[in-house]
Amino acid sequence: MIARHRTRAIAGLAFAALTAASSIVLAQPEDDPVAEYRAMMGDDNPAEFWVMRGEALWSEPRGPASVSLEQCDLGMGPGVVKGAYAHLPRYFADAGQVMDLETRLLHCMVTLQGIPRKEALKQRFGDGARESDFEALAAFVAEESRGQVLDVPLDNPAMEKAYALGKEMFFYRAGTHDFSCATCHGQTGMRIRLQQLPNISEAEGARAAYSGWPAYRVSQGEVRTMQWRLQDCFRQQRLPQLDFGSQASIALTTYIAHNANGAVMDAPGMKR
Amino acid sequence: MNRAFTLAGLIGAAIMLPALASAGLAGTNDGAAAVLQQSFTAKGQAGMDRLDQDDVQRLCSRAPDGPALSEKEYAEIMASEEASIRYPADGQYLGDWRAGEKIAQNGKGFQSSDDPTQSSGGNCYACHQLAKGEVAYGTIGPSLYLYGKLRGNDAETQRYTYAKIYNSNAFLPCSSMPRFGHKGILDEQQIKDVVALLLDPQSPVNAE
Amino acid sequence: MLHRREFLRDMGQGGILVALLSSGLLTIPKAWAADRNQAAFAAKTVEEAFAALGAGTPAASDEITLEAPEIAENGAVVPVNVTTSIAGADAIAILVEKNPNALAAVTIIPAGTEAYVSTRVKMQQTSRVIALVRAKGSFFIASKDVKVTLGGCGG
Amino acid sequence: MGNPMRIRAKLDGEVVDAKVLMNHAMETGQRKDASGALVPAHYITKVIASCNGKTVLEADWGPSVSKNPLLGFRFRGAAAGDTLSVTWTDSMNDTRTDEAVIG
Repeated sequence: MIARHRTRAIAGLAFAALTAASSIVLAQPEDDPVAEYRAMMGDDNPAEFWVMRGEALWSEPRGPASVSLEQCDLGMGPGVVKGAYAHLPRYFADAGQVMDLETRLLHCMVTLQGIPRKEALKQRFGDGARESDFEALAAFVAEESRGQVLDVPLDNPAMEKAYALGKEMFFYRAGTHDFSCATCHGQTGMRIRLQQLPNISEAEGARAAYSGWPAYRVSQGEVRTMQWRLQDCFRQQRLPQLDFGSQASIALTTYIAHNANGAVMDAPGMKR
Repeated sequence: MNRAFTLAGLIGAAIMLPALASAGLAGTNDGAAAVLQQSFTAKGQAGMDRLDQDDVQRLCSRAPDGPALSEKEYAEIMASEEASIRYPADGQYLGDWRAGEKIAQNGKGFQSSDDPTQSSGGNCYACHQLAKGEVAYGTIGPSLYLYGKLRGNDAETQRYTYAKIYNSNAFLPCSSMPRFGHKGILDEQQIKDVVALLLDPQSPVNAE
Repeated sequence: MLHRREFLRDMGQGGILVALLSSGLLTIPKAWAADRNQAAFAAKTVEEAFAALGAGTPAASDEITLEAPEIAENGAVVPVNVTTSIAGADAIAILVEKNPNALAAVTIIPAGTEAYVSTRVKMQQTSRVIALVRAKGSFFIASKDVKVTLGGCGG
Repeated sequence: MGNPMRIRAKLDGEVVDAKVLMNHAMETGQRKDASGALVPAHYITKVIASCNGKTVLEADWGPSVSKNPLLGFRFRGAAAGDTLSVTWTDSMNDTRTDEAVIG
């Protein structure tokens, strides 16, 4: 049975190679119809405004404790921001869990500045009328790792577990439409409407997808973080709302980041 | 029809090929399911029950480097999904291609942010090329441009097309395409309208 | 005086303002934002906007280069660059035919500044984008169709 | 007071290549917020750039200019080290001026 299945898969492979080759020839002129648009957008990225605000927020005494985030340990020692984002998510012994950038920022707001968790989470996403500290701080911290090589090793059991869980979630199909993350992001060279879809299950696609986040979303006029990106993906998957900083969100980010290892960080980027 | 099915099957097999260079997981989704329950909150029309998997979803959630579907599982999915298809009682498959085009363009419906009183779309253009005039089409699914012109508009093709939209997994287990009829995303009339978009000689899909 | 009235009627009297500013006769008045050509910005159609700008029926010119993408991935931000080699060009307007108000921007080009402007505009839907150039009191246009596409799996 | 702009001005031969990125919502007055309420119009109506006491560019804008607007222009008659000053005024009579040294 299994052998027969394999044979069919191999026949499928040969056929796939043929169709892929011919579809490339056909698709060439329209390979990336929006390339001209993206080229014209250039590097004038309004995310700079979030970076500036984040930098100011980082050193401003805030919260009931009236202290800044300058003693926040992003994994490279208290107060070290340079390069820190290129090594997140990681396991933090002081919290006993794997954390991504946003959950670590939240942790520092709560433990250092004494801001109640619920209070801090109120403005997890900005909406024009109300700015988000997370989005500004994440933009600033990410900017400080621009040009660095992403290195997120699975160097302890917690990271291994997070990665395995993230991977399972990536392929988890559910909801009215049977979608998983892999439905859109598990194949190479596909697009939805005109948007190229990076294949996040392998290195090249994961690097392309991950290295530019957080990003200024042109459609929203806001800088969005990976936490937002994941939440919005699940909304489009027709699933309930992914909680900010939830175990699932960190696990998925760990899966994507580890797959993207070796990426040259280029965040905050600019996306559709 | 047979040939069309084989083609779809082969493309589907190709889609599921890419492998991951990391350790495989056990084939169970129990770990993920528990974490999911703790990591999500019901919102709008998207309740927590949306996280529960049916048999097909469970079987189709394996990573590409995990165990492949066995012949038996493959056949079981096809049989159960084929049995789910409710063909129109009036025996008519062709609706209004103009309404079908609107359904093909509309990607709304069933999201936590969507108004549940509005009728939902099929969002066909997200994954397929259809009418030539719409350049913003996706490539996750095969091009359906000239679908009716190439296949003809006989009763068997109409019935197959209706069934494929109703439940893609009856023909290709673990297809990326939603099971529009089976999951209640589109109603009978909407599926007929999309069939017309694909097969009606007047439809822009069949205009060169 | 006729000259001055023409300017007032046309593109927001920038030329006069620049002349007075550079001669040191005038500092920027507090209410100068009110000097903009309100009628032109309120115009619903391209024709109405042209009329309000005193442009009448401008002639197409291949001495205007209008750079805009053929397909915009998002209508919220569409890059538009306009440059012209028409001698004496002193104002460039950008219009989006199908926006609720067609006129998006008017740029006054003082002497010493190149007849070039680069900006980003919103487009509500697929539309013709028009660059209008004023040179020595005459008006010329170039245009380009920009397709605004839908996106995503939930659109 | 508004938020600071980012101004880049670079001398290329005799021409200064200027790019100004402004931090502004550019609300059209037609957008609805999450609760369905209309967000009032709020957009930059006027931009003036000057260098060495001379206006080098003046622009009138409507709400069709994008959020966080970009304005690029080129002018002559300035040297490296001169200051380019940019002022915007918006439909709620807020105004903001920023400067950058030409590099």
